[in-house]
Amino acid sequence: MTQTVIDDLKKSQILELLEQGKRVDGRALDEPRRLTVEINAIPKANGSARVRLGDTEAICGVKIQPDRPFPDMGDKGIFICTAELLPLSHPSVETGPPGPDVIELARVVDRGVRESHMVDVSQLVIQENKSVVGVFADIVVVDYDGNLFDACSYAATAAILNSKLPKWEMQDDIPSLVDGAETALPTTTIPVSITMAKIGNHIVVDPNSDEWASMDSRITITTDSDGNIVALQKGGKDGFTLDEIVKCGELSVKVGAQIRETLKRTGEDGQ
Amino acid sequence: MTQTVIDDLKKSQILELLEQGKRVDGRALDEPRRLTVEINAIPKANGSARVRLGDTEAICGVKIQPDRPFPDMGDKGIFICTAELLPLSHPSVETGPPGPDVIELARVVDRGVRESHMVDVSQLVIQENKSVVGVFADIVVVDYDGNLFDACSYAATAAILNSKLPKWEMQDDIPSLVDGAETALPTTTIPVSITMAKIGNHIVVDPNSDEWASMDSRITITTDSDGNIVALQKGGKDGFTLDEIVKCGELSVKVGAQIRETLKRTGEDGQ
Amino acid sequence: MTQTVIDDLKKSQILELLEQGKRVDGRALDEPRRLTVEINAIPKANGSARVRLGDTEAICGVKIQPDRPFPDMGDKGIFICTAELLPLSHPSVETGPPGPDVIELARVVDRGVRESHMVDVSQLVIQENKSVVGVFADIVVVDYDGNLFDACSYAATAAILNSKLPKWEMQDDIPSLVDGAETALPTTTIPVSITMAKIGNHIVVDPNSDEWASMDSRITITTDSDGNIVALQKGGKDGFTLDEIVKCGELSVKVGAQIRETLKRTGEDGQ
Amino acid sequence: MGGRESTMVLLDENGIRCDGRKIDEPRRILIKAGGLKNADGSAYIEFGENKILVGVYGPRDVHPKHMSNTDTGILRVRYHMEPFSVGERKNPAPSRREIEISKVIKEALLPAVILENFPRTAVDVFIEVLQADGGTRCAALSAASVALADAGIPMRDMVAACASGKAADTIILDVNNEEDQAGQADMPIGYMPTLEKITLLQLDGVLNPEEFKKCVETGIHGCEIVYDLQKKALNEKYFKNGGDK
Amino acid sequence: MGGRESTMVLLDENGIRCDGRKIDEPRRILIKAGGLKNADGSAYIEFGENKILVGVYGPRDVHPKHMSNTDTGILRVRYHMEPFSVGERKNPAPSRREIEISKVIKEALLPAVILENFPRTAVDVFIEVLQADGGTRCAALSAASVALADAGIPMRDMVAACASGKAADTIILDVNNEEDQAGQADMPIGYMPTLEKITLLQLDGVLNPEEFKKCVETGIHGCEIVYDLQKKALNEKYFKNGGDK
Amino acid sequence: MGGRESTMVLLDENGIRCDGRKIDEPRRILIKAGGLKNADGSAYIEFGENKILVGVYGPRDVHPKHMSNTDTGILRVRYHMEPFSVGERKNPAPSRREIEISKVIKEALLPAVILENFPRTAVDVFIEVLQADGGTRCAALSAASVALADAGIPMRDMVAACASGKAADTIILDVNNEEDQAGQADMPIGYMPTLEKITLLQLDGVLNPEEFKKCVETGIHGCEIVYDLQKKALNEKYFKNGGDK
Repeated sequence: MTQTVIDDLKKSQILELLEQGKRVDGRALDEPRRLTVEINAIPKANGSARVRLGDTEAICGVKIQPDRPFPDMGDKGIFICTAELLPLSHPSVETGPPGPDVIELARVVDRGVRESHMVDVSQLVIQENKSVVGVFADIVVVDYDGNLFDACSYAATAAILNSKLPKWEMQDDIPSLVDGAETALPTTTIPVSITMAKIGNHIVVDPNSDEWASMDSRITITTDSDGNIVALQKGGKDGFTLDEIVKCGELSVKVGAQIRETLKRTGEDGQ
Repeated sequence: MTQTVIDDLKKSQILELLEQGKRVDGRALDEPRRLTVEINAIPKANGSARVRLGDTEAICGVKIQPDRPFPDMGDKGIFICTAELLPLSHPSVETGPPGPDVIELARVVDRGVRESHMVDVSQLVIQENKSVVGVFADIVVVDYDGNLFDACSYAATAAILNSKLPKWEMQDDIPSLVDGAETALPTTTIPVSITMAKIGNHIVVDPNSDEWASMDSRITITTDSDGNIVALQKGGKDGFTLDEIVKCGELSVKVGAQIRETLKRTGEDGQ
Repeated sequence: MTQTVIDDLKKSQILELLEQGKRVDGRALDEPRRLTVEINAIPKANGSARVRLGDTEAICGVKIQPDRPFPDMGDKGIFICTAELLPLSHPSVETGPPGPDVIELARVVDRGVRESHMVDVSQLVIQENKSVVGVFADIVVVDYDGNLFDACSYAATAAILNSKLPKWEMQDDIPSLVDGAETALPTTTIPVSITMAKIGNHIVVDPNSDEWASMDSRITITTDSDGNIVALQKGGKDGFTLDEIVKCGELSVKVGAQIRETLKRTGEDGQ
Repeated sequence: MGGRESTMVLLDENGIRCDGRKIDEPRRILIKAGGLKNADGSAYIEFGENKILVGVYGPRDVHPKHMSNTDTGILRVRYHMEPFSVGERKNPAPSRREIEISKVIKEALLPAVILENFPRTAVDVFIEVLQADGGTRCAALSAASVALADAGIPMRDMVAACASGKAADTIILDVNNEEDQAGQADMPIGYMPTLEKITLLQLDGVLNPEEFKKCVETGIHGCEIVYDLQKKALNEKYFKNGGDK
Repeated sequence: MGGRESTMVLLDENGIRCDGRKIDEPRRILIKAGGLKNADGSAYIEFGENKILVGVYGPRDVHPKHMSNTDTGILRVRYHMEPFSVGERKNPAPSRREIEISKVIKEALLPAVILENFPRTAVDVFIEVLQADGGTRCAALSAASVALADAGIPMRDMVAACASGKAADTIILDVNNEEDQAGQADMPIGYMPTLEKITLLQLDGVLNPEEFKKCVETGIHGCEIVYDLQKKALNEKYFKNGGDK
Repeated sequence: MGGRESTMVLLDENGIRCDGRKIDEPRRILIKAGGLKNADGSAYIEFGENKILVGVYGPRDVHPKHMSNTDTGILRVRYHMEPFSVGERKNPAPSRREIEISKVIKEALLPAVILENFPRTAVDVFIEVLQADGGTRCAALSAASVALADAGIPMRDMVAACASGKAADTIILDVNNEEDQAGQADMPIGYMPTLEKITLLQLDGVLNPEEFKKCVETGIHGCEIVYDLQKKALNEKYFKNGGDK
């Protein structure tokens, strides 16, 4: 989108406030917006969560079903995470095949969860080389107020934490559902992505839509429960210094730990 | 398409005539146009018909070939009906993937035949759960003068009534054609769709293209040989009263019976 | 592309020269441009060649891998040749699905190689009806100066001549690679395509981009090592007389023999 | 009708259906006007286990321009199912079924919305099926009407929708998923109760003429129940809570 | 050439082909000018078991405009096969083969049609293969010429088309489906008999230079037979029947 | 990280990697400015077994016009892999991975190119991966910078790129394909050495905070090595050879 006069004015105002250490909505620079998580919003799915991060809202539904393994990956189940920006989420969203922004969103969210090894795919084998369990975490954005990376990531993580894994056994070479043998989906860690925007020389955590439109560059860093950094994506039209990157890494660990507590609590409530 | 000045004038004229109980082409309100059916127009297909309803013309070719059954439907063959508006049929038709109008057309024609259970899919099993017979009735429209729903439906019905079913037997796990063992495709009933347009407060049967462009709403009702209503689709930018719907139901049974006689005769001639 | 004023001027100049028996770049009418062939340009492919015909440049990479045979073709391997015009090859090339020109290019190049029976697909069977070897010769054009037909054809032929065929054996119903058992890909002949343009009443061999833009019609004729004509494609907005066609046939045999020597040498160097 | 035989008892000897309802009783219905921040109007409906979200934008400019109409505003409707909304994960590409339902719902809303005063503009209705359980098109249409009203689009009436059908040789109201799969007929109806006009009507199944009439009447009865809940939802948003959006 | 070995006798000791024809005899050909009501021009051809319908629209405005040419009219051709036209049901999506044939037929017609007087417009030729039996592109091209004439498009000549080929080491006229599958060469030719110009020429197969020349000559002979039938078809419509369309 | 277990020794007791390199040693790098005749600028890079060709066109008019910006030129990047560039033949359709990498490389180049003086125009960067061997995005970005300079596009600095990563619990420079598949982390970095700005940064894998910092520093070191080779390539074309293109 072309920068409009209004956007330019807004950016000046945001920058001016940042010079004084303030943000448009009163948050501290390292303060994410309020996160609310409603689990099991889609009861017919195997797991689901409806997440509101400020005024950005995303829903993730997890479907678990038998699938063929990928070639050379016969000893592992499948985990795939997708993301879609629904046209009701913002007036500028168009229907049709996803553009590069949405493809990047989906892939970054997917990598964050995947690289953390959250879902233990080695436990998702029905019969080696023949039939495995596929876990599909599909996320849709229903309201947009910036920072989709984190809202979608939290929706996926919360939905996975609360997913039930059905049991299948091979019968006549076909996976057959074993009734009443559901368990929790095996997970190993809780990945948390923290997105930071650079506006001028300031780094802010969890940018809202006005900050998103004003930023020079952004970085999304995902950490796991052990405080390791497991995935990262830089974006935007400017760069970062080495010091800024290191600082963002530290912020992602610190703020990530707070968010992780919130997500962990939904898992405990849910199970 | 935007309503043009000409269209508006035409509509006024059509309405004026209807107030006097008359139609532009002299037909009674409940009178369909002349229906002519040429069977076996495509001799290499397993069945075919070329149908002219007034100046609307459609060709249906039926291809019958072994196929895999749908999951959980291993004891039934497959019946699929498609419809396509060829670009030579009218100057406004564009090439490319079908738009919503054509998708609706194809689905309504398909449902009319399918819901009547005309094709007895339970007799189309080669080996249960493994191999079944697929019946594909593909319809193309070659000349347009309104009411494609009925022209396409009659083309499909006539082609199916005159289709020969080859015989396959499993050999080495592969369906193998048995020469000279053709029978008639098993059918149970003759569905007939009747499309009615509401123009002002008048209901007319089988609208031609001028009436089609002038209508406020339309309804397509399919009946079977027993006089049951088996499928229905309302369309257009206005609604119907309950009384109008009931009247349309009655018209569909009455006019449908006339059309059924014509279609039945092609079946007897053909076999 | 619309003929521009510049194109019209260029065409006049080209025609004027041709009346004197000359071409814009000084070549004789039956003289192709300089052909240089770099083999094994893509070492990780099973075979490859980078070909420069004047300033037109194309790269062909051959990938060889197990595949399922086509139905009713269980005793033959698969040979498929594709061609793509990369957007860096010319300012007018657009990204996106290939248009009719590129589809024709790919199909003509494919047919030239296929109809010559160059690749001996009968030797590419791993287990009859079950598993065969697929040979994919994918060509990309990286610089455009007219006559893609021949540049792509030579790239494919040179790459195939220099391809190594891995060996597979069935193991547990799956084709399994046999290490260190590579042989030359079996070939039977060397097809050579010669493209000629008709400009006014003159026939020129291997038209460059200016000649291409000025031609009235064109013909591509492929001959094999025995001097037979094995494939032909006429194109362009004008026609040919019978005499012209016969003359083009003769030219394709004569000039083709020269090109074949160049291509053959790469094969000998390579193996 | 899927045509699958079933051993399920769709209607027991006491006239009670497989989910405990009486023959003329709709499933549990919850309608909420508003809810989305960015959309000009929105609504959420739970209709049995169906969960559907609708957002409306407009009247707004049309891109590309040649799709606009210089005489009137146009209505555009997209009915879309989430991958997780159905039993087996749905492929994200729009299906032919979704395209047809989008068109049918659009033509069910057209008699209600008044777009003549907004030439060259479009009103966009985006329907998102979060969870499907039989009867999504009726639930979607009912929610879309509320979302259009919430967006302040002028309307002649609201369209309420409910399916009727036939199972165990009985005409029933509000066909659920099991009854749709194993039953004999499913007839979704959209109705403007004040104007007494049927704006959506489809039928799959087999009905004799008397059953046909009864089925339409039964569906209209259901629409009237839904209509009251639609008005209640708007009331709650605009009057009970003081009219803030 | 499909390259399938075959035990079929393509040519017997008396020089009779598998379908009973002599080596220089075309299949049964029926051409009809007109037939469609909406199209500006149309034609129908039966060529052996091929059945092809062609409709022409234009000259008419081009959408999108940037595809038009300010100096001349343009010709657009679509060759399309019905799903039921071939042995195994054809997938409805346009194949690469259909796109190539569309282009080849367009370039075969371009030398004949005179579009210079219709700048910014397009003439659209829609070819529908209802039943295919080998040689569709020639039959289609012949019918397209008649449909263009029927539409009143000015033409320098008509393009007549017929294939020649080689089977059982013999050059034959009008290759049928079996001969195309099991034979040695197939050469479709399009020809303007009055102007003596070849406008379509393709070859798949193996021919030595003498055979090549003979094959082209044989094909031209076939085109001349077709040309007479094209003229007869137009004659029948415009003169025998009093010129009504 | 593919997550495939491997019995390969990624780092031996002498600190030597599976391909014979030391931990801070990049693979063999060859950069050539120019090479294509039609492109306004071009470059070719070999980075280990990666072989990548880049062509640049522009600044030039944008079609369709509504995609242009009246205030500034725009940058468009397409990263594309040839079907034969990878182990198993790649499907020619653009993958989601290619679309993402195109975007990431574009945003890595944006801080470097100065497009403000070319409103309404576009600079197009076409990246063609002829052979891939791990680290294509870094090699592509490095080559794209050289091609942009070769096209005469004004730039604040050149972007050099190299990956660092972790294998056998050690931070290493320039992860190769085996190390990417079997290793613990891969971190592609794009860097403007003169402006000291990181313009591309991604990470897949697991690093603790100290490793993270060391990994970024290692990558920057690699970028500086590449930067010298980029300047050398331009030097060779424009000065050593007398400046002819």
